[in-house]
Amino acid sequence: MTKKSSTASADDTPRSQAKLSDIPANGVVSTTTDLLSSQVEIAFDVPALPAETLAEMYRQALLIRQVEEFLLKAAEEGKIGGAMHTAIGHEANAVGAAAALNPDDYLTCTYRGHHHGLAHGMDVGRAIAEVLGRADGFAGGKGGSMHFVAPEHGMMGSNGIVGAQVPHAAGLALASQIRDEGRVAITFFGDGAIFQGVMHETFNMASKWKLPVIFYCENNRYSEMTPTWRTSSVGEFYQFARAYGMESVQIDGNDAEVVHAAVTQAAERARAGEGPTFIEGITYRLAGHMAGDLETYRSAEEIEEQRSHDPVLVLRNRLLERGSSEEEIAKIDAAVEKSVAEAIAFAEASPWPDPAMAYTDVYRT
Amino acid sequence: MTKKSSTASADDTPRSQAKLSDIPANGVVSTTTDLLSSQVEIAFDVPALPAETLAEMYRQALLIRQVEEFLLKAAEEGKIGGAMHTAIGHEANAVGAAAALNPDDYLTCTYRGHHHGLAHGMDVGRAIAEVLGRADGFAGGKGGSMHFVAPEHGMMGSNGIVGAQVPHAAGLALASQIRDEGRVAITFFGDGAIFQGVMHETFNMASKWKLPVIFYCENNRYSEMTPTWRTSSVGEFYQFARAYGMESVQIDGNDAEVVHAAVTQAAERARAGEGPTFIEGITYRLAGHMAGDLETYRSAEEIEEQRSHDPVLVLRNRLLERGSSEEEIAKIDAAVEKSVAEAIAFAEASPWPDPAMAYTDVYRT
Amino acid sequence: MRKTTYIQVINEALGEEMRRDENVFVMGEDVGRYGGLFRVTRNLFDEFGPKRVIDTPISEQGFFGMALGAASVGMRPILELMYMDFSLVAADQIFNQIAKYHYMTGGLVNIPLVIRGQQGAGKRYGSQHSQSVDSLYAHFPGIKVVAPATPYDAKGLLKSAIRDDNPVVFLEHKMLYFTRGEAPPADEEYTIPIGKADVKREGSDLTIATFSYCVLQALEAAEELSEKHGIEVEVVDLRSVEPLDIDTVLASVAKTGHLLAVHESYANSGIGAEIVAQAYEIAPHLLKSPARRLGMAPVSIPVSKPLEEEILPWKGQMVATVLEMMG
Amino acid sequence: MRKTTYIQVINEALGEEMRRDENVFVMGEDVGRYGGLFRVTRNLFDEFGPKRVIDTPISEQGFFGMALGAASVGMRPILELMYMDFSLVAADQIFNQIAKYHYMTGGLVNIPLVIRGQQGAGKRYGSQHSQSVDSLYAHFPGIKVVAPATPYDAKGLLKSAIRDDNPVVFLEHKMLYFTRGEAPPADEEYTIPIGKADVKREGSDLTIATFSYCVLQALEAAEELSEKHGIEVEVVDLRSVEPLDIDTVLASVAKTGHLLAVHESYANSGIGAEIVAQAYEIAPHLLKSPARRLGMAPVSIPVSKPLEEEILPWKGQMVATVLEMMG
Ligand SMILES: Cc1ncc(C[n+]2csc(CCOP(=O)(O)OP(=O)(O)O)c2C)c(N)n1
Ligand SMILES: Cc1ncc(C[n+]2csc(CCOP(=O)(O)OP(=O)(O)O)c2C)c(N)n1
Ligand SMILES: [Mg+2]
Ligand SMILES: [Mg+2]
Repeated sequence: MTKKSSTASADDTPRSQAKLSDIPANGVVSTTTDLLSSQVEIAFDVPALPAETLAEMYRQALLIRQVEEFLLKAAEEGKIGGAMHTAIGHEANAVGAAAALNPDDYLTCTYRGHHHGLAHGMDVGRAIAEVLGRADGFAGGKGGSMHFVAPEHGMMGSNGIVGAQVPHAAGLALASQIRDEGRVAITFFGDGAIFQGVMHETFNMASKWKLPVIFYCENNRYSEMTPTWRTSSVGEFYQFARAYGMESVQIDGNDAEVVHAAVTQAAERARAGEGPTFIEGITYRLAGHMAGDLETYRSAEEIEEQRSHDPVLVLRNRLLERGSSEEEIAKIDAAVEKSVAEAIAFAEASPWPDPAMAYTDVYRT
Repeated sequence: MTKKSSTASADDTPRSQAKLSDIPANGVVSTTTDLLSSQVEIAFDVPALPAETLAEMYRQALLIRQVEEFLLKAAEEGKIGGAMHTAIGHEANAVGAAAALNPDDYLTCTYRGHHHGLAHGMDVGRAIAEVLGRADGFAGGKGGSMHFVAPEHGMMGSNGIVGAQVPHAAGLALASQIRDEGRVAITFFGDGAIFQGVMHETFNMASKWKLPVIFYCENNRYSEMTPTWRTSSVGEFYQFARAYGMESVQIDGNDAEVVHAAVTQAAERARAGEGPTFIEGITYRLAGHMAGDLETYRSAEEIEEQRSHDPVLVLRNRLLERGSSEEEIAKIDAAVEKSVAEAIAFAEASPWPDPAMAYTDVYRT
Repeated sequence: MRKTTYIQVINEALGEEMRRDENVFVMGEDVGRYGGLFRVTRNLFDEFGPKRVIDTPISEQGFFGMALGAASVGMRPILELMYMDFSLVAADQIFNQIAKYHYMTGGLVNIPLVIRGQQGAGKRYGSQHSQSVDSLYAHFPGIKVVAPATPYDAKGLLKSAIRDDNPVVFLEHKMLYFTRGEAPPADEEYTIPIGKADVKREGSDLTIATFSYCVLQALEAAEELSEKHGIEVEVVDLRSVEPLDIDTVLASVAKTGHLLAVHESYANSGIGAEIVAQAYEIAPHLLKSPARRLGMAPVSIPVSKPLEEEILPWKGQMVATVLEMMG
Repeated sequence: MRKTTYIQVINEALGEEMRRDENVFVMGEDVGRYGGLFRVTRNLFDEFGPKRVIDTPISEQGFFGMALGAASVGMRPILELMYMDFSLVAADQIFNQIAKYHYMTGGLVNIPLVIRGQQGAGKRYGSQHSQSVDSLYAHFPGIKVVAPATPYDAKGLLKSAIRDDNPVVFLEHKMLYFTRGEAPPADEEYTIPIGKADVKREGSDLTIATFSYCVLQALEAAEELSEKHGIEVEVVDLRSVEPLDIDTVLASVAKTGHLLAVHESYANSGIGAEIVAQAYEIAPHLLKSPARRLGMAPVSIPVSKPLEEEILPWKGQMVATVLEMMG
């Protein structure tokens, strides 16, 4: 009997995941020659979206970017406590998905969820006020950055516990199925969440019961300060998801038009009773994991390379390619700037909550 | 957009798992034409074991059977409280694995674990005494039927929480890897355990770190009173396990010689630094889930059909085929009967523990 | 009134509430076709079908999280745990999610769901199938904790729990399932408000505040104390421990001057200590002797009969403690 | 002696113990190459390599269970949780497994491991990143609970925790990480026994029994009470709450006659209530006023600064409660 020693976490070879640069930038979805698997089938077509839709997605993406940049700065100046995670670089995943879904569809997501809340129509001023802990925050300052929520937009909550929001979405889908409402639930999670036990449990039940849910992995290749491949036995997550008998694709998550197409088709399958779809959107965070992150774990070159795939730029260029003029875009830019400035002013003018409010909302009475 | 309703757990078609009768009874390992997947490759050869090994496995299987039958009766007569799960029908999984491993290898298993404890060399009298709650029980009556343990035999514990023992085995394997000892850990769990979150977490880490661990699923097709296929999105579990990049096979778990071959090869891989193996042993419990189970959820015919694959009979017939005489076997039978009778007498003569012992063993001092 | 069992009225309450409100549905392991390990959900599958009586895999985190999601849009899931010890497997969903959701969202979302199942020792199930989790649930704000002792209370309180707009854990007890008691006929509608204690025995000398199966044990202890020692114990059945009806407890203590709180969850940092602390916070002057509490000894609950009996805070321990307090 | 930080001595203690005993190893998220979210494990990966400083995936149940397995054969894992709130994700492994293993096996197996990480509020992390879990861990028998307040105590107690043959949870506090205090030079060996309280300030009028960051708040409260009200508070730093050094607390109460127990975990069924209950069980005659406890209000901890400040059982609440008790 031979014995050979090997070492926990000694494996130093990145054995996966697709680089964004491997994904054809436009029109073609999925996927990549990676280190393990070979070329994967093209899963679906990406129809060109109407100019208004593209323009609206651009507007949202830019607005999200500017809100996040304000919040990041505010946090670094000490105006925001706790953990403040921005979605800078992740915008396309949010705006593409939001545009593809119905207003009464459901959504849950992670602590990195400002972009989803805003893309789903949350009031910008009240969102910023919440992060600042002010009385006009949507949750009166109780939830803060990690707990965005807006039931009136189907946005049922972001979450501070990795993976916890995923069964919530499956439960929203179950409610829709029991009530026969045709509503779809989408949930966003990171690549680091894949190996939380609750994901496995949820994937199984959702697939078995054909729940109308979309599992959307925003794969930015990092779990806080550790590259995910270092702790993953799986090459490509979208392939792993197929083990549950789910439909699954890998897409360019920085291209809102591609995201839109993928989510549209997943939602159609869900509404048709065909069950869940797993979407792996390859993306990148262009800022730190959270405010204060010194980013010692990745190189300046790596970040620089990814800037060429900046999802806001991708949308801007798409608009230009499709015939929008610089002036039209400048108008949008100006409008966004104005509305963000107004929202910030509203939030900063909002009073602190009355301390007595700390004791309310434990129970609904 | 179309909408079609489907229903949680309305799917009433068994979409999986291999029937024992589909598995060639002997010599050939793996696998089955099932309803979903087609014929699977034959994973390895099953060498014929020496007569003494076969005889010893038969002796152990028979002993386990007789102990379990005694305990079942005792429980049904009210002499044992709590939950008492017997392994009647599962014996080959235990004796085949135990014979294939080294004395210093590690083991963890479920509340259905008497067979593993006994196959790994636990004292029969003290095991029975423990189930009866007597002072001479290996744990002085504190653990009982669901908590078999014998560190001196590498048997590190059975467990009352579905799935909980699985990471324990991976941790034992990690200890072996860190210490570079070449010890292997095996863990047994049921088909119902597959969708506990902790399984997913453990499979990933074990595969990623190439831990010397064997994941052995005793697939008896039921999770308490519910057929597992009703709650599983996965056709064949051994195929699912491959999604983690693990080696994985499906075998006839009622044939101890086949079990022996599979575990031997898995242990060799583990010791060679090649990481975990998943083994799915198709088996059947010939008694209820636990003492008192009225078994309303399965038919008498189903049970009857399975009796022809009784693992004790399989071993007995194997001995005869390989040239043992009826007399030789009768000698074993008599010896087993005698030792079981002695063990029962020992256990029943054992006193009740001193109530003051309830307060010890909270901490090691 | 009729005599019926604890298990029977729970089954009835589930059926009646499912008929009344189509948002109510049941999830759990073996709850559907089989009707539940303890047969509490029997017949529901036949009546309501697979959409409303859902057999889950062994995936407690997952289906608890799903229940939160469904409840957040007005469904009313009822989750069965076979043994309440398994709460720990789903603890993140229970205590970090379900309990906090209303608060974290500033009241925008509420989670009307019920977690139910049996707990408790006394049947030799050992360390992982005998724990009482009332103190655990009561420690975290945001979940109501109900633990009735009689069939009458069980039915009325389960209906209130299902209709409550907040998460409620409804704690049954192994030893109670086959106990019998009076209850109105099957379809006669009644509810009992959550948060109101009930004096199950009047007495002038000492107050035992307790709940769940310990109420039955306290009543036996009270009989023995009365017969053998002439001590008249008042037994206050709390029925719920969150909210805790401390007013009824203290009203009793105003009469008796002595307080003993009893529960089967671990004594350490448990409900009993909480009741003692509240008594001294609110009405220390009422106490003629130091308030005491009895709970499970700080050991992980053994299987063997004499060992388990040794640690149960039941009649024997209650009698001994009362004699100490009054002696 | 030198002045150093809380975070620094924890890092030193880990390194020293890993050098001393090759069975000691560290597991957790980001603990390896990065050196830990709060940099507590920095440099360990470089010195001890990937076999002994293991970066795990986000799989708390799994790696906690693995630690149990490794510890059961004599390894000494040290598990980092980024935030102690995540204990709930691994609660089955912690409370049904790690805490019970020694007992369930009748003493045949012991589990020498340490769970460590930071907890507590005060930095606006909100409901899921601010809880204190000391009372939760103390409720279940089988795990020792250590929560030092100073660098000196932290180093000595962490070494004892690592050498203990039982599971120990070692609770740091967000607000303590960058506090400074005296400690012997880096390599000067010392340990502090688990289960011994330490009087951090002498006083004649009232005893505050507390631990972790609340000790620092209690010392400030004591200064204010002394200066403004002439009340001399004795601050007993429990340092561990399981085992609980009730003797030292009561020795102090014998002198002062008044007892206030303070902690940052939820007040309900918490450690404070336990201390009050034990005081009345053991030495009721010592108490000249009703013993009291302060803990986190029963709400799920809000983010907004004025809301969080409102509920913290810190200096302001301590001063007000002491004045009530003494007035
Ligand atoms: C259960 C749990 N464990 C650990 C954490 C701490 N934590 C917060 S974010 C994070 C990394 C998550 O990475 P990923 O899922 O890829 O999402 P990303 O932050 O990259 O968007 C970790 C470990 C947590 N919040 N919850
Ligand atoms: C976490 C948890 N959930 C539920 C149970 C109750 N339970 C005990 S055995 C069992 C079925 C397990 O089925 P399987 O894994 O197939 O093992 P088998 O009993 O068939 O050997 C269940 C649901 C438990 N013990 N632990
Ligand atoms: Mg990530
Ligand atoms: Mg089974």
